Amino acid sequence: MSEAFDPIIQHGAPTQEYVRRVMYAMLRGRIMETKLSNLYKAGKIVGGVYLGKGQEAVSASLGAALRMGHDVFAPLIRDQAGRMAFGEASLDATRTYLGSAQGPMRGRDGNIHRGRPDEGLYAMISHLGAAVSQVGGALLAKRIQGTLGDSVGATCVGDGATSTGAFHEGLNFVAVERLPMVVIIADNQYAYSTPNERQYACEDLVDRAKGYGVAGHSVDGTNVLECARVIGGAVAAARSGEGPQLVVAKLLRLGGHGEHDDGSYVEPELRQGHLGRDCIEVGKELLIQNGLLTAEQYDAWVQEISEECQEAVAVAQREEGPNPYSEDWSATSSLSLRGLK
Amino acid sequence: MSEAFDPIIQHGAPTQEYVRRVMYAMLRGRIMETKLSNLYKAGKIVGGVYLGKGQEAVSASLGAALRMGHDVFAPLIRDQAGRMAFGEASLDATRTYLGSAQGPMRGRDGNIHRGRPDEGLYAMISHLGAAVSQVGGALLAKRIQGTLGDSVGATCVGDGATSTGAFHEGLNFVAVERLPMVVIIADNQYAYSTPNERQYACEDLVDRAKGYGVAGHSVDGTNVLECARVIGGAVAAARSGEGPQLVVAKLLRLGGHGEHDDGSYVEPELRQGHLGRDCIEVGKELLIQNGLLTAEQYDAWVQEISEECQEAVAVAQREEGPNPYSEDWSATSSLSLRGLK
Amino acid sequence: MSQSVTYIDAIREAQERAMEENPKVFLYGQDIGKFGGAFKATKGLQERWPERVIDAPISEDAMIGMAVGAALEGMRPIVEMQFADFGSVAFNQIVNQASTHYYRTGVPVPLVVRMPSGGTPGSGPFHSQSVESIYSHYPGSVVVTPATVADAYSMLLQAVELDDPVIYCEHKFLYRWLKSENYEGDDLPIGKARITRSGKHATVVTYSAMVHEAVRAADILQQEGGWEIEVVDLRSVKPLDTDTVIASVARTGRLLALGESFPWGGVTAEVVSRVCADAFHLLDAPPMRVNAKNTPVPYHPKLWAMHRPTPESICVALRNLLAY
Amino acid sequence: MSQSVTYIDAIREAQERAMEENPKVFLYGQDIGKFGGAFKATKGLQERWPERVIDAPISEDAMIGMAVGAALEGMRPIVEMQFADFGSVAFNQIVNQASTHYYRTGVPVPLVVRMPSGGTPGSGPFHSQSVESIYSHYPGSVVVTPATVADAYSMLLQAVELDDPVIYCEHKFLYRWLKSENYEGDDLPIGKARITRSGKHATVVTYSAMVHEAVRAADILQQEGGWEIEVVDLRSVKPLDTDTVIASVARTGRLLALGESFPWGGVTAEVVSRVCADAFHLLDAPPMRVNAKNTPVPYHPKLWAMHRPTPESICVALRNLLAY
Ligand SMILES: Cc1ncc(C[n+]2csc(CCOP(=O)(O)OP(=O)(O)O)c2C)c(N)n1
Ligand SMILES: Cc1ncc(C[n+]2csc(CCOP(=O)(O)OP(=O)(O)O)c2C)c(N)n1
Ligand SMILES: [Mg+2]
Ligand SMILES: [Mg+2]
Repeated sequence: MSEAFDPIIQHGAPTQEYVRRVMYAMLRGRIMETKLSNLYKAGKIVGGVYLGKGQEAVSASLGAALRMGHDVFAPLIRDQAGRMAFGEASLDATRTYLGSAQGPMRGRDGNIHRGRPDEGLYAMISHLGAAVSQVGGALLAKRIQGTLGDSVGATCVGDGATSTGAFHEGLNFVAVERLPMVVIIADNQYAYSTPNERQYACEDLVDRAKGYGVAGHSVDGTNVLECARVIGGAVAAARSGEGPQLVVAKLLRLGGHGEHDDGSYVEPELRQGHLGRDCIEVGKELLIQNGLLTAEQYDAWVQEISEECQEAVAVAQREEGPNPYSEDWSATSSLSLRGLK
Repeated sequence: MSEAFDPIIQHGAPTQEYVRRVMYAMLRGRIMETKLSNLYKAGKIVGGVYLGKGQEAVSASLGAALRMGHDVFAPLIRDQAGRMAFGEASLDATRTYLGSAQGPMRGRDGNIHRGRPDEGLYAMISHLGAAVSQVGGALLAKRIQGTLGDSVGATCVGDGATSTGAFHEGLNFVAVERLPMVVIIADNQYAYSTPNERQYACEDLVDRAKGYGVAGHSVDGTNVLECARVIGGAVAAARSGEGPQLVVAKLLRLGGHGEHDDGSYVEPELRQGHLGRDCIEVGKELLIQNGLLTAEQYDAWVQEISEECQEAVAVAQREEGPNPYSEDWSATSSLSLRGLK
Repeated sequence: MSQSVTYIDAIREAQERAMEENPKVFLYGQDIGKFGGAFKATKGLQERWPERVIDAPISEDAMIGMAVGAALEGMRPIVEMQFADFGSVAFNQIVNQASTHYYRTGVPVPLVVRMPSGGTPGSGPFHSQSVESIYSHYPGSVVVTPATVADAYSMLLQAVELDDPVIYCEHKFLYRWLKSENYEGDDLPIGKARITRSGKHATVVTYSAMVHEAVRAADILQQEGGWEIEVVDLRSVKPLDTDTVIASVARTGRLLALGESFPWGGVTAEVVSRVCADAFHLLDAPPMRVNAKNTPVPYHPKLWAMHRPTPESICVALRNLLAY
Repeated sequence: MSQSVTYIDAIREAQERAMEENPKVFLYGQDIGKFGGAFKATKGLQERWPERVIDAPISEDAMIGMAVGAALEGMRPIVEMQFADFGSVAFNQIVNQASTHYYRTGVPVPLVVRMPSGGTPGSGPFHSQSVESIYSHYPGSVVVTPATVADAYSMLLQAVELDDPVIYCEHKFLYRWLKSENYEGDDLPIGKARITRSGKHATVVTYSAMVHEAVRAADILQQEGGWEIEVVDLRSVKPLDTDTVIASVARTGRLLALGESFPWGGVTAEVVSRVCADAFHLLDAPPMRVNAKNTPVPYHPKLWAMHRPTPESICVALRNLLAY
């Protein structure tokens, strides 16, 4: 590991500092998404809103184990928390959702389809699974250039995305090249409305790891300490040269597929069971119990983050959308070709 | 099993009759392909020639366990023996290779890209892995129609084809639907020139079975008795309702990728080792040893099959190619649309 | 009578009727079962036919491969892509497996792929695409693009009856916006275009949602200067009813080909080329095209509205055409 | 001097030179390493640069995804599809991932996809396709189609320098058949068409292998009746050099757009439509198109020769055009 990194795992356990960063990012993700949901309900957002509610522990454990500008991260649908942990500005979210011309996507793409690719935060396309090979390619490029060092690549997918050919081809490629990549499967029991038994037939998706020749890990996605240990551990393992890591987190999406969907198809037993626990509540309790956080600190965090998110919404709301008349309608960057069609 | 089927496996062992059929089909495949190779070398075949030399035990064990018109079989590149065992006429091969207008493809497609789809012998497209879902769809259709009975679907792929998204999506779909399908991976150590270590990173492709939730079997592809036991057993298992079966056969392609290729990149140790054994020679010996065949019978088979293949070549060579002037250049069958473009 | 049924209702009802009338029809797609599909095009159908309305894994390639095999076994699958854009993952199975099958083997594969197509505000680059041109380019499929409630209904029923793969491009913008009294129409067969609005000064040849934008543009020009613009709805872009198009151009002498897809190639280029090849002498002015811009479909409603053709941009083109 | 280098040599040499001159260039594809590629376009290159010539699994989708990521990290990948036809598996990554990236994010992804394209006798439906039109339809990529040894060389070098995805369609029929003294040419930039043969009676606009068939047809008509046929080689079909095409039509008054791909849409329709839109008044006869037939490319050499345009079928079209 390069000097600049404080270790996130020591003696097999996540460091206090890392766990606190994870918890803080979880809260940031949740509070930001609650605001986005409210904006959606108030009719202020055009298009879909897709939340990571219930998946923050997984997402933030990954994001907080990575560093923007050094690692490569391709978030997917439910990674608001992970994005923030990685280093994405809150304004990137609000500007993209609200269609501000100042945002990284300048109104050209919206909601979760955003990124800062030149800082290692890749902009997702909708097609599930497509980012696995892309992150792998970034790592291969770094290796060829001799700049790989201890950089890591990472992406998250859902249970449903594992059925795509792109996921398979990507993971196999990463395995063949033994790249330092972490692939998280957030197995939230449903793909949109489709339950796992219609999506895959193995007992546990972690059973796929062996077939790709990559390390496999399972984790309870509702328990932040476990997420930090296992996901942080997987990142540390990839960083220290142990090759690709597949982590399967079990959890539940605590809402609909998007804010247009009430998720009424989710089995009540699942909602009420272990996987239906809210990782933020569980996390707060665990951190307080373990002396990593006090109730006062937590409240202060909530306060501080609420203000941050409020401000990010307010700024984006004041900004103009793109001006179609001055828009540069160029799909290619090659200057000499711009005049040509 | 329906009445019409003689069992091919009894008390866990392949029946004598089945093994003899397998061996006979292996010989038919080899002798036919030797003729095709000679025709190629004599410049009588336009386009590529792709042989299954060394893979006959695997291919024929599958084909002989299936029945044309009842089961669905999608052969791939190296399945001349399996095709013949399944029931494809020798003339279909020679006519397609030689471009006869009488062949099932009428000169529109060539070499291994042939089939009798309405009799359950699917015509391969080149794109590897594409047939897995297709055979699955046939079985699903039979199930919906209530005509599935004890029909089985099967296809073969190579080690290389396992890297395709199509293979993954297809096998996962078949697993989710728990269809009676057998997928054989003929792991011949190379995909064209690419050795396995550049193709996949798991120890053994059979490790993938668990990740799909299907039964997995391994077999020595050079040993016909083992192939008949394991592959015949997998077909019998699928037939009797045990769901999808993945069989990984280890072997070597005893030639180039096609007849244009000398395969000089194949490691000499592999050629000289166990996998380099010729399954036909091994099979002959094993069958004689086990009292399933006499040397005289074998010679008689060779004689009989040589005549059959010779005749199939002769017939096809006498036939005309397609007449481009009377060709029906219609890509759609809907009569009412034919006049329209 | 009230405008009580919508375009998406028509798609749902057509599927229900096809399933009632033909036991070979079954539906396959992501979330189409109990959930009734992302757009509710299959709502309630699994309840009626639990075995014939099947939820698929997120495997577009396998979904089409499945349909090819099922078609070979005598079934008539209707596959729903959740969005037409995700058909790109099934591209190989569609153009190389399904579309080549009849020519190669003589055995047709009757299957229908429902493609929720076209732009809506805020949908962005990956939920807005018009895919008719790429599938039309390859031989072997029929590509239909219904613009009305009645066509959405009757053409889906006809598509199921055709022995060839049919790419059924349904426009998402029309789903709930387009209403009608019922599903009845003129029952034109696939392959026949329709004169949606007759006129004598210029012909707009278009399809799908753009038919309605063309009619709006025609209304504007009518009011503006008494121009009578004829609007031809292609209905199917492959086959493409050149005869009806040329008959219209014979009346008007002026052609504007209009489409919502990207500007390079595609339906509008095919229309212009066919008219020029066969009816050059009928043209009193250069045939024109209006397409979307040559960028991905943007997310922001303001950009989106500028990216696609609108009544205003169609009017600009028509005024130029009329002034020639 | 002897005709000592071929079109495939040019592709190999251009890759070698690109790698020599730019350490960011690397090659990725199936069997391209020690084996040197199915067509030997990368022969010996892995020996020189073991780390920069990498064998890929049979995963076309991942191959392009890989290239996008590598390009984002500053590299200039050249991906070899074993055959252009297998690019269909990578369709999504090409049109949705690579081609949209610059517009969406402002960050370009410089990558080159080498597509061994076009028909050869006996290759059949899955090893013969011409794919330029489907990639041109989508915004965001540059699509080039070199027809000469010198262009194969210089355009591959230029493609590597471009900041956008380039679909480099190399014609398999030309690989060993087309020879030259060396790789030197006029170094026209991508986006500029070339007058391959000048004439005054009619213009044939074409690209790739069909340039040579057009020249043959022109020779025949020259001998037959002293006709002087101008042949324009587009070189890149996106962007497409409308100016040069129109300048030629201005000289000849007659246009035949010629392509080897399927007849619906595509390059020929785009050419005709552009000329009609911008230079209608220059046309003395209806602009015509000659394409392949609307079926998959057949295997049998006799069918194949009838499926694609030939000097004979081009002459038939030209005679009609000249007689108009
Ligand atoms: C290739 C592809 N097909 C279909 C879709 C439409 N789609 C978007 S999200 C989604 C469900 C994803 O489920 P999962 O991967 O489990 O992630 P989750 O939403 O549960 O987090 C689907 C089907 C898509 N984005 N990409
Ligand atoms: C999707 C796709 N990509 C590339 C090819 C070109 N190709 C044909 S055979 C082959 C090698 C196949 O290897 P494997 O699957 O191991 O089968 P084997 O030839 O060893 O029997 C390749 C790369 C193809 N047919 N399909
Ligand atoms: Mg899920
Ligand atoms: Mg192999």
